[in-house]
Parts: sequence; structure tokens; C-alpha cells
Amino acid sequence: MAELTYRDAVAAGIAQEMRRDERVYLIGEDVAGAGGVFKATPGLLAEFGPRRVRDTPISEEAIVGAAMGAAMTGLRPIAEIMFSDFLATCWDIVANQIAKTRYMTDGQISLPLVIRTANGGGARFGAQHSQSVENWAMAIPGLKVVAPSNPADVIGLLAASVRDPDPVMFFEHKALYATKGDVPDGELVDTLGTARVVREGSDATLVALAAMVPKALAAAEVLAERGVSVEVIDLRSLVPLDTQTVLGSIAKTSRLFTVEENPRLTGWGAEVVSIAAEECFWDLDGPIVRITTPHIPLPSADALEDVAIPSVDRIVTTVEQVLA
Amino acid sequence: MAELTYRDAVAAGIAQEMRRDERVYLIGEDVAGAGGVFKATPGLLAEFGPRRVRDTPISEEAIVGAAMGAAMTGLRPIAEIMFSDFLATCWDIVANQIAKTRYMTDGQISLPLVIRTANGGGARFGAQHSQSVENWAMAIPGLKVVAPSNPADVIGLLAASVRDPDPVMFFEHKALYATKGDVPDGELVDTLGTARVVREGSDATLVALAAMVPKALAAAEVLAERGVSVEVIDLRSLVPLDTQTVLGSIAKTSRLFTVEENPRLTGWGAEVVSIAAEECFWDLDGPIVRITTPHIPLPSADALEDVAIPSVDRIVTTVEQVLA
Amino acid sequence: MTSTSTPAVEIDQETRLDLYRRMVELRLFEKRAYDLFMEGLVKGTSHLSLGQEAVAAGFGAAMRVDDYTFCTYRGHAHTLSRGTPMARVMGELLGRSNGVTGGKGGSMHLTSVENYAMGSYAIVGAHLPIAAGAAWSAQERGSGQVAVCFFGDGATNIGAFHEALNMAAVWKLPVVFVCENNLYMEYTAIESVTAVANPAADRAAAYGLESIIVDGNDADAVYAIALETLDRARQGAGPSLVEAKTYRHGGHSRADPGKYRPDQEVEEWLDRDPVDTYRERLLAQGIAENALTEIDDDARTDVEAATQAAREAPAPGPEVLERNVWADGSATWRN
Amino acid sequence: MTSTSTPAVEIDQETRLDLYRRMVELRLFEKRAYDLFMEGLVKGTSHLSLGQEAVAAGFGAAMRVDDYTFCTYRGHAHTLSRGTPMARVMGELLGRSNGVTGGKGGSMHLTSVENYAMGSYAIVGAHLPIAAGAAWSAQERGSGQVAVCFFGDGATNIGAFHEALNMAAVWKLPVVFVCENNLYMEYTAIESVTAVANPAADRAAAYGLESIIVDGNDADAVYAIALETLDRARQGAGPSLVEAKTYRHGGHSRADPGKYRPDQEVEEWLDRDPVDTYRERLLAQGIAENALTEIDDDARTDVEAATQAAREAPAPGPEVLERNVWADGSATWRN
Ligand SMILES: Cc1ncc(C[n+]2csc(CCOP(=O)(O)OP(=O)(O)O)c2C)c(N)n1
Ligand SMILES: Cc1ncc(C[n+]2csc(CCOP(=O)(O)OP(=O)(O)O)c2C)c(N)n1
Ligand SMILES: [Mg+2]
Ligand SMILES: [Mg+2]
Repeated sequence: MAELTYRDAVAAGIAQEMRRDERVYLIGEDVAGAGGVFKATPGLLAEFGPRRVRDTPISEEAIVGAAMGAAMTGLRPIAEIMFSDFLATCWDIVANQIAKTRYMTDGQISLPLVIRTANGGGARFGAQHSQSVENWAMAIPGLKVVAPSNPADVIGLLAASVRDPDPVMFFEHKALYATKGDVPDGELVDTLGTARVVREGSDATLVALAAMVPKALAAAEVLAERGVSVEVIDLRSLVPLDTQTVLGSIAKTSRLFTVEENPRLTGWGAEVVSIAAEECFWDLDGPIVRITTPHIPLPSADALEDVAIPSVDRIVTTVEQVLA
Repeated sequence: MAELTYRDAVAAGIAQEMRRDERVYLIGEDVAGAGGVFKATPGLLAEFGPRRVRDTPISEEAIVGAAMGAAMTGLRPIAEIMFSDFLATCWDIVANQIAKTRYMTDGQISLPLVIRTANGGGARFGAQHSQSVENWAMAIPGLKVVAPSNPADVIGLLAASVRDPDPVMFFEHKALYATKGDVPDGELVDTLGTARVVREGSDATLVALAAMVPKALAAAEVLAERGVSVEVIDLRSLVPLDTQTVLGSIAKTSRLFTVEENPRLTGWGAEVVSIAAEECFWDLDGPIVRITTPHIPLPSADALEDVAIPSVDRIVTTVEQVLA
Repeated sequence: MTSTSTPAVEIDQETRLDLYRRMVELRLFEKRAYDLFMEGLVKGTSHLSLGQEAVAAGFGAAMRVDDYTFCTYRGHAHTLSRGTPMARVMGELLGRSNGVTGGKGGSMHLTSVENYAMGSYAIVGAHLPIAAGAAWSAQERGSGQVAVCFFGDGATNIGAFHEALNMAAVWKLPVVFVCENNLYMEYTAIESVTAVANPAADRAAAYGLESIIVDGNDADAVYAIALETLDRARQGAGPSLVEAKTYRHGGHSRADPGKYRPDQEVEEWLDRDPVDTYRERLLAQGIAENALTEIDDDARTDVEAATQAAREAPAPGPEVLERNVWADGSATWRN
Repeated sequence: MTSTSTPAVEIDQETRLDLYRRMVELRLFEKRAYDLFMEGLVKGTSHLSLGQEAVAAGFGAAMRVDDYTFCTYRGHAHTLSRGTPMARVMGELLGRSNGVTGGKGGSMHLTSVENYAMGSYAIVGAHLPIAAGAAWSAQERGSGQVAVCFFGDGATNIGAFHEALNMAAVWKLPVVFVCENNLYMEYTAIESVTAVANPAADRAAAYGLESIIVDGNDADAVYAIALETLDRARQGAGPSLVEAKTYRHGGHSRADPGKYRPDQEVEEWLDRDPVDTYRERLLAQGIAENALTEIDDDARTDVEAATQAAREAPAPGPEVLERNVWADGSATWRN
């Protein structure tokens, strides 16, 4: 057992998989020589050399296109898109090509690739470098969508993503890179599509993802002091979605909240709510409430960004008011 | 009152606005000389000349980028993206630039522009030319999202979109281009953000959009024969969203269904459901059910496409089973 | 290295007959596809290569069996020219279960991985970076394979073209980019929207590449440049960008009559029909007419058989709808 | 028309002093911005133009008051050089309510429409088509305005560059594209990922444009090429693509020490400091030292005042969070 930061876990996870399988490559802007602008890939160039760890031009379509072409012909590439906002510059390749090709070819083409990207706000980077866009990916059939909340999950889920025969969008959260956590020794391989109950409770279920998980946990702590017992679920992946864990929890608590960093409209929480509203309607004892960033672009100033993204306070207050 | 096709209504709507305001321009691939690949813009080149109606290279980023730069400096451009799937090739300009610029500049820059695009399936064009991507746009704060279901709405909502001071994504439905409808004489200007109850009913509310509206209406007809009275709402625009009309209807019927052409995950219906599950939970007498295309890319073969997209039959059967 | 109609290499008779056979097959196949479209059997859309057969034939004949082909919605010819069975392509156009993708892809998405036809991509430009990726993989695996990527003149103005060319050049990837310049995009002339006269060749220098123009209606010339560029790629000398000047005999897609094109232009290009002119050349070179007629007859028989097979094949059943989204064969996104 | 350090035009003394003043202001502003970053007051990130001041100064001096500027996240200099008040730029860096966008945009999104600074765009390449659009609008309105679009060497490899250049050339738009080639993207050398030696200039021909390289550390040379290309654009002769060779003295952003650069390279470029060398040139041309010192002092005073104003300005209140998503001032998406 060692304590690692979330960013070090990224490098450790990639290294674990590159050691295991020589078909695994890493490409992206500044990933090699510089070790990544978030310092999430240092040491990989030194260990695996300039062919397997390669810096690219600023050409996002070429980066993910290269990953796609390579994946269909025998490599298992990991491509980095530096900030998840930049996925928009290569969305055609991701959403129209990578996601659809297995289906369109009726299974002739497999695309075992991972697109890693730094997602989310909290770093005062403004509207074009702070988005939570995991719901963009969730909307596209053919993409798996993973978003870990802690270092151990980073390694285990990254390994599972690299080994998965389908394309995986792997969302690392900027605000978590510096956070630390215990990581078991030895090879770590997790399972996609498994949510985790990170705190048990009886009065309500809070479903959270990535950087919202520690916030939901902190809110649960405060709520517990005030006599409200909430269960917190870390979804970990949106596709596949572990609906059993969510529905099972609602069966117990009878109330559901989502805690989403994305702007409100069609966030992943909307999908979770719609599943609950259909499948466990009779378990519910009251309205389902989504706690999200308002439907606005993210502002840059710290004073503003802090009120935009769901805070521990806002979670606590909302849950208290709704359950009151 | 005249009978027009949906495609003719597009040209009529654009012409109405170009006559009124010389700042209105139309650009896109094959929109001028050819009158559009869906023949939705014939006659405009002849009437307004090659400066105001202009063919572009196959450069989607340049098309919407040009519209953006022009809108911030005094024009009111309409840009066509031939198929809505191709929005992915210019998603950065749409989602990161156009949508966010007013907010990021704190209101200094206005972007009165319209992006028109042919959306949806049913034409056997396969996975890359048939998508319903209105939910992609709905997910982005700063974009208005309109999707008319009939010729009169095409003109009125297009006029409203052109006159709107904010960027509007205008989704025309491929499968509706050949459909006909009555259109009142004279200038038509509608209001964004107003849904319409297109059939009254008492047992359940069906919320639909674009090509799903006629299907929902046909299903309502069949259901009525079987003794089930459903109210059908044509949402008409997703942003702004007329939640009052939807919530008002649920207050009356106590049951909600959505009829969505988009693949399931994070479709617009999920958002509608999440609003209902929070705000009119106590009005609901049973589970909320979404009728959508399965979460798959669309197949090309007619035999497959027809079972993928919600059909009148599927709507009828689902509503009957759920209400039973 | 600007190539002309006169090929630098000697082409043996067997190859010439092979080129002819390929072109005739493509010609007859596409004509039949048009007829079936008019009959209402090809449901969605369909983009034919009538008039452009020499490009697919020339490259098809020159490629190693395991070289990769990437093409567009106008990809029947390229897919067939890798050996994909006609019946399976015809079945796909008709949306039948015997189609190469069982009806899922359709006319615009023909794929036959066993023939190294790695897909037809229907969004302009997208497959250039993907082809570069396949070339990168071939390079890393040391397989000696080359990726050949076909696209239209219109694709030279989209961003993906630029990104793919630059990356391929910097990484010295074994990929040959082949622009089939047929003078038009859909209904708009390429010259009206392009800053240079030769949309591909005049951009080669921007990627440190040589400018290559070839007569795309001359199968020998295409074959020669294909050999040369494939060889360069295989030797590790990096990518090439070839601009093949050609013309489509019909409209862009479906039933488009192509009326936006001046009559005289159409006539001039019909006079330069790649199949007819090649037939004449072969005859002039002393090849016996009945050798050619036999090829014609065989091709006719093949197209007939393929049509029959496709017509008789059943439509795909609803049970395949949710098949093959994921590698486990399912479309399951939840537990 | 490849320009060198020797400008083709005579530059009068007033203009030379203006160029000097602009550079000194930018230099001192950016140094202060760095200090404030290190002090923890600039919260997010910050990309300085230290070493590249001659480009913003030369164009700023040559532009008509209503010409449009489009720039990147490295846009303090370009925004200031259009006359945007220092205090409002500094306030924005600090996330204060006196900032040009009240804290919404931040360092990477400076915009001052009243100064025709039409925005700083933080996604590489995106603003090239947008600038082309503003030029298209100027052309249609017959306003005589020119759009000037600044970007880095790294931007020349992204698709939007290609699309914008081609469209601007075909439509003969009044836009000047200015590539500031500072040899590096973030931490990676441009030469390692680019197929040509001059990432912008060697691509000009792909758009039918002349290849233009200018010494981006020489304000006179930049000013001269700015006058020439602005004039061409205003006369209806269409776009230009200028590659200005320059260097950033510091790292890419924030506290990056820029250690990936060889010491000798850094030294050579420091020797060619645009401000110091220009100062020497002016002295050599007989301008009195105290005229320069006065400019230095004024700039120092201005930066001090701007810093003070920004420090004292309050943070924006939560009531502005949901303001100005829409033209009605609201963020309302429903009734
Ligand atoms: C990104 C994108 N934009 C537009 C289209 C619509 N479209 C399909 S084919 C075509 C013309 C392509 O012309 P060209 O590249 O010359 O190829 P050709 O059809 O002549 O073979 C267009 C505009 C598309 N499929 N993808
Ligand atoms: C599309 C996109 N990809 C990557 C980035 C991250 N990024 C920001 S600045 C930069 C380097 C840009 O280099 P260059 O264009 O030379 O400009 P410079 O910073 O040197 O002025 C990168 C890669 C981005 N902002 N946008
Ligand atoms: Mg063409
Ligand atoms: Mg640079």
C-alpha cells in the first residue's frame, strides 16, 4: 500500500499497461518530453522510449484519428486530449467515427483505444478550459465513459479501459490531480460499469461522479451531524452504467439526488433520474432533485467559479431543504 | 392560406427575413447555385444575388466561424450545416466559441446568427447522416435550440430565430421535408420557447419533437380508438423550454411519456423527465416512461432503421402496456 | 515528380488485362447499381464511380494484398477493387442480410476487413487521419503494409486533410493520399471555392511533399504512380499525395442528372472514357479482341449473379438491430 | 514579398516613439503580471508576451482605430496595444469586477469591443475562421475595416487554420493573419511536429498567397509589413499571412521556467530583446535619452496605477454569475 497522488496514479496506470502489453502506445500534445501539462505522464518517455510515447502537433483530429486507425490494425493506443473542452475540435472523429465504426461494420472492426482527457473546473481556467463534458460522450452510442474520483480507481479503471476491446473515454478531473489516496501494491485491474457505495445511509441516495464524490462525502458528513443519513454512490463509469447499485440504494433510502458538475441541461444526472423515475417510481417517497452547475458557461474569477460549481454547502442546504 | 411543403417553408422563411433585413445572409455548401441538397433553398440566389446567398468550400469550421465573426460585427447570418451529423466537425466553434462568447465577454459581444441543419433519420442514410443531435446542442449553455414539426412552424420559428439576438440552432427534420401543411398568408413570426398542445387528452401526456410529433399524433389516434386519451405536446424548442405547458399538462393527466428520436442516453427527454420528477412529483400517478431510439448508431437498411426509430406501433404498445 | 500519361514503368500484358478487367467490372457494377437505384431497390443514397474507374483499378492492381484501403461514400469501386465479392457489395446497397455489413452500413459504409478494405467514410475528410493511423500502426509493427486513402477534391478544403497530411509527413508514415479530382463537390465546382488550381497537388509543398498530378482516366498512368508511391512508402520514405484528374460521368448521388455541368465539358470527358480508351489502347497494342470480349462477358455474368444474389437475399431481421455495438456483440449499456 | 529587418517605408520619429512606448508598456505590464502571478493574485493561468512585444506594438501602431483584433490566450499585449485601459486588463487577470469582462473571461479571454479588441480565444486555431468572418462582414458592409488575427506557430497545424486561410483567400477577405513563431508550442518545439521549416510562410502558397517572413523582434519591420498588408486588405486585394519570427523570454504559462529550451538559444534571443534593441536604435538615430526615459517613467506609473486599481477592485459578487448568457441579460432557459 502506497500513497499516491491522482496525477501520479495516471502515470502509474499507463506504465503498468505499457509494461504488460507492447501494443499500448501513448500519444498527445506535450505528453512525452514534458511529461504532460498536468504532469500526469512523466517518466513514460524515459521508460518506453520515443516511439511508444510520442508528442504530436496541435492537431486533435489527427491525434484521435491516428489512434483509431492504429486501434483497428493491431495497436492499443492511448491518446491524450489535453483539456476535455478540446474534444470539440475532434468530435467528428470521436462521435461519428470511433463510436460508430464497430456497429457500422457489423463487428468487423474493433477499436481498443482510450482517449484520456483532463476534465472539469475549479482551476480558474475559464469557460473553454473547465468544462465537464462526460455527458457529451455519454450521449454517443458506442463510447464507454469512465471518470475516476481517486488514485486507486485511476489505476484500476485505466487498466480496465486499456484492456477493454471497445473505445473508452477516460475523464481525469483537473481538480483532483493533486489529491492523494492509498493505492494497493501490485497490478491493479478494476471493472468498468461498477459503481461503488462510498458511504452508507438511509434517508437519501446521493449519486456523484469524479470531483463531486469528495464533495458529496463531505456534505454527507455535515448532514450526518445534523441527523440526516445519506448514502453516497460514486458512479465511476457512465457507460456501462451500474443501474443496479443506484436502484438498489433508492429501494433502501426512497429518495434520490444527483450531484453533477456539468451544466444542468441533459447532464448525466438527467439520465439517471429518468431511469429511476421509470423503474423505481414506487420506491420513491418524494421528488428527485438534481444539484448541478447552473446552465451557464463557467466563469474564470475564483469568486464566481466557486459559486457556480456545486459546493459542499449547496449540497447540504439542498438536501436539507428538500427532505424537510 | 396556402399549402406548402416543409422544404418550401424553409425557403419561404429565409426569403421573408432576407427581404426584411439586408443584414441577413445565407452561406453553406451548395445552398446557392443548387438550392440546397435538400432543395430547401431554391430561388434565394436568384432573388438575393451571389453576395447574400453564397456557396462555401467543404469547411464546416470556416462556415460557422464566418457566421460568428460576421454576427459580432453587424451581419445576421444564417449558416447551413448540410447534415446535423456534420456539426461534429465544427463543434468547437459552435459549442466553445459561439455559445460562450456573450457570457465570456460579459455581454460585450452579441451573436445574432442561425445555424440551420438537416437532422434525423428515416432516409436510410446510415449512421453518419441520420442522427438526431438536438440534445448535443441542448447540453451547451448559450445556444437556443429549435426544431419545428410542420411548415407553418418552420416559417414562424425561423423568423423568430433570425430576429433573436442570440445564436439559434435550427434543426430541420429530413423526414419532414416532403410533408405538407397549411401556412397562413402574410408575414409569420412565432415565439421561441412556446410549446403547443397539438391534441388534448386526459389519461397521459406525450411530449414529442419534430418528426416524432406526427407519430405521437398518429399513436394518439389509435389509442383513442382503444379508449386511451392522450395529450400530445409539440415542444418546438428545447431552449428556451416551455416547462409550464408540460407541467400544466401533467397536472391534468398525471402521467408522462416522452417520444424521442435520439438514442436513449441523455436525450432531451431525460431533461424533461428530471424536471417533472422534481417539480410535479406529487402530480404523477405512475412511472415516467421514455420512448426513444435504442442507444445504438442508426443502421442503414430500411428493415433495420424502421425498427430502430420509435414507430407509431411502438408508441401505442408502450403507452398501453405502461398504463395497463 | 509530376507524372503524366506516359508511365515510367513497363506494364506487362497480364497486368494490362487485369487493369482492363477491373475497370470493366467496376463499370458494369456501377451501371447496375444505378439501374437498381432507379428501380427503387437501393433505398438511401448511392454515389457511383462511373468515369473514375481507372483510379480504383490502377491502385487496386498495384497494392499488396495486405495494404489497407480507406475510401469515401463513393467507395463501391475501391472496395470491389480489393476483391470484395460483388454479391456482398450489391447486397449491402440493397440493405440485405448478405451485404458486407448485413445492411448496417449501407452504400456509404462498405467495409470488408478480410479484403483490407478498412471502411468507407461518409463525412468528408475524416478518414485521412484514420488512414494515417493505420499507416502508423503498420510502421510500428514493421509489417511493410501501406495505407491508401482515396478522397475527393472537395476534401482538400477541410481541416482534417491538413492535420493528416502534416502528421503523416512528420512521422514519415507509409500512406498514399489519393485525391480524385473530378472537378465537382456535390453540385458546386471545386474551382469556385478553392484558392489554388490543383486542390491537392498545389498543397503538397505545404507538407514538404512533391507535387504529383496523374491522368486519372489512364489506368496505366495510375498504376505506375501507384507502384512508385507505394514503393516509396514501403521503403520508409514517407507519404505521398497524388492528385488524379478525372470526372464522374453521372451526377453526385442518387438520381442527380448533373445538370450544373456544361454540356461541352461532359462531352469532352465522355470522349476520354477510361474504359473505352483503354480498350482501344489494348487493341492497338495487339491484344486480341476476343480476350477483351471474354473479360466483358465474365464481368457481365458476375454482375448478373451478384444482382440475383442480392435480390434473393432476405432483409436483415430485427434481431440484429442491437447487435455489435460492443465487442461482446451486444448493445448493453447498463446492468 | 519576403520582408526583412529593413523596412520598405520611412517611419517618422513620432511613430518610432509610439512604437517604443507601446513596447515598454507591454513589457512592464507583463513583468508586473508575472509578479502578481507569483504573488498568488492571478488565480488561473496567464500567458505572457515578454519578448514578443514588437509584434503587438507594430500592428497596434499601424492599424486603423476601427480595425478588428483577434488574438489568443497569449493576448494581453494585443488587447493593450489597441488602447484597452491597463487597469481593466489587470483587473481581469486578478478576477476583479473592474476587469474588462468583470472576471468572467479571465486572463485567456480579454475582450474590449470598444477598442475593437474582439476577443482572446483559448482554443488553438478557432479564431482564424472567426476573424475571417469579421472581415467578411467588413467587406459586405463596405466599412473599410481590416481584421487582424494573431496566433502562434502551433496553430498552423490545426484544421481551422487551413479552412480559414482557404476561405479568406477565395473570398478575398480583408484579413491579415499574423503567426508569431516563437519556436515553441507549450513545451514542445514546433520544428519537431511540423512538416515545413516555416510553419506559416511555407504554407502561404497552398492558399495562393505570398510567403512573408518578418523579424518579429524588430518593431519597425513589423510596423512596415503591417502597413503593407493592412493596405492590401483595405484595397480589396485580399488576405495576407505573415510569419513573425520571435521568442518568448519566459515559459509558456504560469510559472513554467521554460527549461526545455537550450541555454544558448535563450541567450541569443535575449540579446535580441525587442525593447532593448529598439531603444539602442532610437538612441543611435539621435533621439534624446530623456525622451525615452520619460516614456519609461510614464509606463511605470501607468502599470503601478493599474496594479493599484486592480488590487483595490472588489471581487465580482454572486449576483453576476447568471448574468449575460443571453442578450436579455439573463441565463433563463425555461419559463
Ligand atoms: C464534413 C462534410 N461536409 C459535407 C458533406 C456532404 N457531402 C458529401 S459528398 C460532398 C462532396 C464531396 O466532394 P468531393 O470531395 O469532391 O468528392 P466527390 O463526391 O466528388 O467524390 C459533400 C459536400 C459531408 N459528407 N461531410
Ligand atoms: C485545440 C487546442 N489544443 C491544445 C491546446 C492547449 N494549448 C494551449 S496553448 C498551446 C500551445 C500553442 O502554441 P503556439 O500556437 O505556438 O502559441 P504560443 O503559445 O507559442 O503563443 C497548446 C497546445 C489548446 N488551447 N487548444
Ligand atoms: Mg469531387
Ligand atoms: Mg509558439
